[in-house]
Amino acid sequence: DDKTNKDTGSKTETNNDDAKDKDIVLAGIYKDLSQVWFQGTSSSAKAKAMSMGASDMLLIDAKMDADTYLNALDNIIAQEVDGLIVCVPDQKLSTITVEKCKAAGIPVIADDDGLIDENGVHIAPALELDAYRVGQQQGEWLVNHVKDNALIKDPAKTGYFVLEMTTVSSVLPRSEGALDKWNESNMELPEQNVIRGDYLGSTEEAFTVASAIITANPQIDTWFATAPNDEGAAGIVRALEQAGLDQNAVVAGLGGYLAKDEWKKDYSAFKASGYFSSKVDGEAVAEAMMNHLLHGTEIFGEYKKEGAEFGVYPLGAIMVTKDDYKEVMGADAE
Amino acid sequence: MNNTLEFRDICKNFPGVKALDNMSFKVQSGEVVAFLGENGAGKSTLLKILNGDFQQCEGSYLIDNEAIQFKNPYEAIQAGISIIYQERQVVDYLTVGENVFMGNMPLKANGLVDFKTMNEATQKIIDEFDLDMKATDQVKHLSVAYQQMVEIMKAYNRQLKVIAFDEPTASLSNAEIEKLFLIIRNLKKKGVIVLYVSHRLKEIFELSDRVIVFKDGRLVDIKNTKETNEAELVKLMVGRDLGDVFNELDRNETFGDNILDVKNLSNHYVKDISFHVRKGEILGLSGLVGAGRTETIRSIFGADPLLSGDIYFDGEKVQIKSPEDAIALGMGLCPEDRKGQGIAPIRSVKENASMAILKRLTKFGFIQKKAEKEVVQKGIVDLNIKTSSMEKQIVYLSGGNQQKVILARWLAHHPKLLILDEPTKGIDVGAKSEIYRIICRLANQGIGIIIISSELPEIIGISDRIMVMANGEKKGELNRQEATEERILGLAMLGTDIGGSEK
Amino acid sequence: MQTNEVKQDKWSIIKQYIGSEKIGLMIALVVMVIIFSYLSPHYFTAKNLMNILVASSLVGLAAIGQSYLVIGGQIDLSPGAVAGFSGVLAAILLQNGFGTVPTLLIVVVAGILIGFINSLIVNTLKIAPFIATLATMQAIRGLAYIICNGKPIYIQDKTYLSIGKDRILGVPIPVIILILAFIVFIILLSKSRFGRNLYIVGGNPVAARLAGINAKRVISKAFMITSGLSALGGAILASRMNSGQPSSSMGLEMSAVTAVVLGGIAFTGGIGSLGGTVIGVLILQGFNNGLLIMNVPQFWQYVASGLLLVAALSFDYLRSRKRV
Amino acid sequence: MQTNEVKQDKWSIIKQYIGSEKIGLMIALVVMVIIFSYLSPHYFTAKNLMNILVASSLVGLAAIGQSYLVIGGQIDLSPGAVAGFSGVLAAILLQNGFGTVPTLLIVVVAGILIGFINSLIVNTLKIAPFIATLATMQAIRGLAYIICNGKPIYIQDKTYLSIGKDRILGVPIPVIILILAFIVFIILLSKSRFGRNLYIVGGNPVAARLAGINAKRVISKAFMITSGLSALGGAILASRMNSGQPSSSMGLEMSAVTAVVLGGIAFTGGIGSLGGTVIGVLILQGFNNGLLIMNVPQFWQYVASGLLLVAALSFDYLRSRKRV
Ligand SMILES: Nc1ncnc2c1ncn2[C@@H]1O[C@H](COP(=O)(O)OP(=O)(O)OP(=O)(O)O)[C@@H](O)[C@H]1O
Ligand SMILES: Nc1ncnc2c1ncn2[C@@H]1O[C@H](COP(=O)(O)OP(=O)(O)OP(=O)(O)O)[C@@H](O)[C@H]1O
Ligand SMILES: [Mg+2]
Ligand SMILES: [Mg+2]
Repeated sequence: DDKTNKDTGSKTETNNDDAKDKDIVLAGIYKDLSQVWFQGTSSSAKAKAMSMGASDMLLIDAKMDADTYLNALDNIIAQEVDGLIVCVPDQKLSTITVEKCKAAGIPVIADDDGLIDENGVHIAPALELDAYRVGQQQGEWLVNHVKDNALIKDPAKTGYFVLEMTTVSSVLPRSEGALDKWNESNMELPEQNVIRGDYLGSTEEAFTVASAIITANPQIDTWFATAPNDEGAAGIVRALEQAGLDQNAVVAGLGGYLAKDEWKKDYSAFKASGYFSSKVDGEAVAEAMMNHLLHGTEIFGEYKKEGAEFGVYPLGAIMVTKDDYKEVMGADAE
Repeated sequence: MNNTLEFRDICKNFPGVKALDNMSFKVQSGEVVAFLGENGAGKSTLLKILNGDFQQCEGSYLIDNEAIQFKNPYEAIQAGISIIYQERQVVDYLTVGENVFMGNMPLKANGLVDFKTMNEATQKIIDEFDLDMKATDQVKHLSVAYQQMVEIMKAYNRQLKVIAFDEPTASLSNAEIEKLFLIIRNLKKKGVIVLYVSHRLKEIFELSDRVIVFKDGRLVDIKNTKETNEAELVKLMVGRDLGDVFNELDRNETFGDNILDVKNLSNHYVKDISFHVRKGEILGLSGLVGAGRTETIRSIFGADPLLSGDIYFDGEKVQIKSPEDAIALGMGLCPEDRKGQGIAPIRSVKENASMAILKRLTKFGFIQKKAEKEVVQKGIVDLNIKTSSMEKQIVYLSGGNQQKVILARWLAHHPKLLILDEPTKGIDVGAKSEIYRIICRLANQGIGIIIISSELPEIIGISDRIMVMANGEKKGELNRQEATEERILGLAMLGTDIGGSEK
Repeated sequence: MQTNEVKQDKWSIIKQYIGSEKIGLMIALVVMVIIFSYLSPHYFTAKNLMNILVASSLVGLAAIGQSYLVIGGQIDLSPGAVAGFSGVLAAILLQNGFGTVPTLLIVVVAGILIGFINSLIVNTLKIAPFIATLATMQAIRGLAYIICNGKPIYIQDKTYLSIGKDRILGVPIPVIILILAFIVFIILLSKSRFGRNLYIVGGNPVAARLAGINAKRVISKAFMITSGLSALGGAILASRMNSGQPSSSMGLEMSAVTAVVLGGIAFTGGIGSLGGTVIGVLILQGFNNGLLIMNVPQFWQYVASGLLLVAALSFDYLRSRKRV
Repeated sequence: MQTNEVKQDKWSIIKQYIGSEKIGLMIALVVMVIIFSYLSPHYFTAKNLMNILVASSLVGLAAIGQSYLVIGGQIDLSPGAVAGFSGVLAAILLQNGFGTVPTLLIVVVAGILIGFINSLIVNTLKIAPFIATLATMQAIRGLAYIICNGKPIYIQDKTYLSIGKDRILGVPIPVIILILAFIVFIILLSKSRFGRNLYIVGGNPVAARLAGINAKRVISKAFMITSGLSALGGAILASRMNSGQPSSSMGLEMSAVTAVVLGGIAFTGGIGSLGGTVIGVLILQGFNNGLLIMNVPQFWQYVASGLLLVAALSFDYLRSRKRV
């Protein structure tokens, strides 16, 4: 599609008619650029955009802070960029984002977390990671794995540990999805053997929480666990190892970036992880934006649901294990 | 006005110390009553009880024959009782006016401070005191002496029935002292009761009507000033005759080579100072407050940077970059600001006494505790330091005893040159004469001594030779036989030697 | 250490409000602006300057209070938590039908109450303010999560939202509030008895006690001002973000302390002026904004912020040392 | 304020090492253990006590250094960043084929170097340690992200991993290291000249200098000890977690300061003992662990932690006040 870049005679409803003379500059505001994931999406988006003819893409970190985010937004609007890709630190910032972009005539795409109004209706095109769905995928994998391998020998001595991040509202649905799938599966575990634990996202915190939970439940010798990120899963695995319970355990994470290294070892209780391709994510968004700026193509129009004003590109996870991660993750497995 | 102040059987205990024991006396308005007593005798403690800073364990005090109990200093101020503490209590960042009106700044109708009224009123007091400062000057820019005067003005500015001065002249020069005495006499005329604590007998005779002598927390005697003399008072307070302090000293008569030779020393405060000290010699540095004496010796000791000049120590040219260097060479410095520069208040007597010689007490990096205790114990005995234990925090010792601990620190160091900056500031006559004896003993051992003192009789009495400074410059030198108060003051104030034999 | 007394009079007024000692920092500010303007044409524009001011609105309010506290020899680590809590509280109140004015009132009063509790812990339990407010910081942050169950709360009240959105004569309301607050609190500090007493309490607590100044009450007021202003800031931020978020404003206290120290107020207490804090806030926010404008990668921004702090303070130190 | 001198001898040894003044805190610790033991049968078990000790290993090391600093009148806000940086550095070194011992050496030396830089800023540029180390904290955290490009780095070296995993006589190696460190540094503080000098410098830096103590050098050593121990702690954490993570150990400095203050070391400097810090660390970690064992929801954990801090310190204050 690089060829079509050059003859941009057919601009339709685009708002900056002089775009073809001027360099196209995109901006991306991400809620936390210190996370591997956003580094991945932002850099692949930038690479894709530049390969499609953009002269630059500014990448800005909102540092998980609404105030910083709003300042960044004002900033890039002041710089008159041509298109904006955002991942808001909180979805309550949606309206203000869309209003400001509209006023400045800058098209915006939501990346990962949709821009939604108070009723949850999308007010801008989005690529969305469906957190609850991803959690379900994770839970589903766990349930199937446990059933297929008949891992529950004695329900009284078996436990399921759900690690949650209750202080980050966008991550919470992942744990809920996993827990719901588990509960639907009728595993016949005693109610008190399904245990929730809370952490702030780091391995050491997950370790501390998991150690305490393991200690508080000495009757359980077979642990299954899910965590909303790989750091959490790694922490649980370390705690299980310390307690000498890792041989029977099954732990699933999300992200795959730590799991891939665990799988280079002979054995690890870290059995699976939901892999999101940051490359797929970033490229999809950048491509949609560039196509819109260059050709006036409607952003994610093909994913528009009935009655919806904007299209939402659904991004899911792919559950990977030691056996298949290399094929699925490609370069990310290195 | 006709007020009275009466103490009845006041007792005060601190852990391990009976600071006051059945203290009773009565004072009339229009009287200046001096408190005299050794360090730690309980003078300051009694004043702090009077203004509600401390609460007595037993006994009571009456004002105008009415028993009163202040819960805090503020209540005392409200009742007309003001005390000027031994330690200055000014706020550097604020102006003179704000300090003088501390606690009762006047307000305008809109609720904000009425700076105009406040500064005018302050200026009036400044003029009354005849001082060269403005109400709007920031206190941090004033000399130490003037800061002390601000402290006094603060108390003076209040409604007064009783005013107490706790060693107010320690950091004043003669000019300010005279102004202060004038003020005190005026207060007396107005019928204010004045309590005056000092270790300087001369001041007590000049100012007071009666003298109350304290010893170990008890009242020894009350004397009408006119009916007593120095010898009697000293005997009452020390418990024995001190005799003629300076004449009875065992002086060293034979001086060795130069231990210190300073050539053309200049720093930010002083310029082109040259002098020498011989082994076994006591060199006095005299001058008015702010003459630059402290700044001179600080540069020699490596505490402040040197801009130019050469220093020869024990015959060799030396580069002293820090006190550490100076101490390693064999110097010791007893600084003038005891609280700020001399002691680590919350640490023990032992730690304060041994801190300059820790290197010597260390083996493989660890302190030899037994050796340390022995050294400190020797110091406590030698200097007769009053403390219940060497583990006691030094801040709980009386000022004079704190000073002795610092002296003990340097004696333990066995210095070749000992610099003493106002070593007897706030020290009682008994302890003073002990310190003089110690200084002479050291001189006899061949140690060179530099002593800075603002008390002329002291500097004349102790020194073998006196160097006079003014405005950061050396104005002259007088030897023991030449030195008189007049000649020193002539050099210090006019820069000329009225005795006619200036070197 | 003595400065030249001759120019005293000419300077005394400026000195009182801005602190002539802070010329070094003003130079640092100007140098910084020149450098960024040279590096990016977007930096020194009216629009961007307004951005900087808007971005300063929360930190600025917290820094006013922090200035009072540090002058009084105290410190407060809870402003971030208070701001977060206040935003959530405001959102909940609005959700429950409270009007804009009652909401703001309740939020600020709640903030003042928190400040009072802080001061109670410091004054009566004699716990060092650093630790006391570290404790309340945690407790208040926890409460912020608890009252909204960890979920951000949306704000729909149009009047309330206009606080964060509207402008008066082209100036955003948060900026106007900030400027007004600075004016009021500069006057309070330099002209009121409470303000002067704060210097006494911070500069020489013994003198304060002897002069009958109720140090506890003075300190209490300073804590209440800090928390009240932080609460106001949090409420404004919630309006700007259209929602109350329990995790917002983390680290606000450190930014506030940084601005205060940049502005020349010393931890020893009793020294400095609010004028210095204005410069401190501008340097801090101007620098952050510059890094954003220059699109400096995040990781390097951390490094740069650290270096700026050291550079600005050493510049000031070296300059003032030369003067002596 | 003065203690009874009669029992001096009997108590003197305990006093020296643990600080008899800290009996109040010991009681608080015991009360806390009793309450948690009553609430959960799993709390007071050998296994869980070991959990607590393992969880203390990083905070404990940082708290030793912080104790030295606070006694010397300083503070360090960078330990968390140093630990994070060290973990990443260790992982990178291992990845590049360095052995366990060289890796540990390099990491600790790097930590000591950071401490030296901290002390340089404090000593020569005269920037308050709070702000100086806030600045280096940011810079070092930034570096941690930069050297690994923000990505956690996995550790595969078996020997290195055994540090975090193996036990000697049933005691995990991190716990052994912690205990050894405490013993060494308690002796250093109470018996060495450096330790004594630290107390004097904290008590009055000016007097210390005039008595020939090189206050700058003393402070410099304390900073180097803190950063060195934090780096060691970070390296151990990386081993325990099998990876170096740039964002790890955030807030470590605050936990360390909290433990130090709980242990009775005052911010005014010159006072306190490392024995108190041991108790402080145990209270802090014992409490956190108790909340986890009880599975208290996260939000309430914040509140509880805040309340604990205030409660423990007021308990100690009220107790000691009664005694005087
Ligand atoms: N806060 C305190 N705690 C314990 N002991 C104290 C305290 N204040 C004073 N003392 C003790 O009380 C005694 C009396 O002290 P005070 O300060 O009244 O002496 P003073 O007569 O003023 O001596 P100086 O002439 O040295 O000022 C001394 O032994 C001193 O150590
Ligand atoms: N800490 C300070 N702040 C401001 N000025 C000072 C300070 N210390 C000294 N000075 C000034 O430096 C000059 C010399 O002071 P210095 O202390 O050397 O005098 P001195 O002869 O030792 O007097 P003193 O009798 O007070 O010891 C004076 O003008 C004094 O006001
Ligand atoms: Mg006294
Ligand atoms: Mg002097």
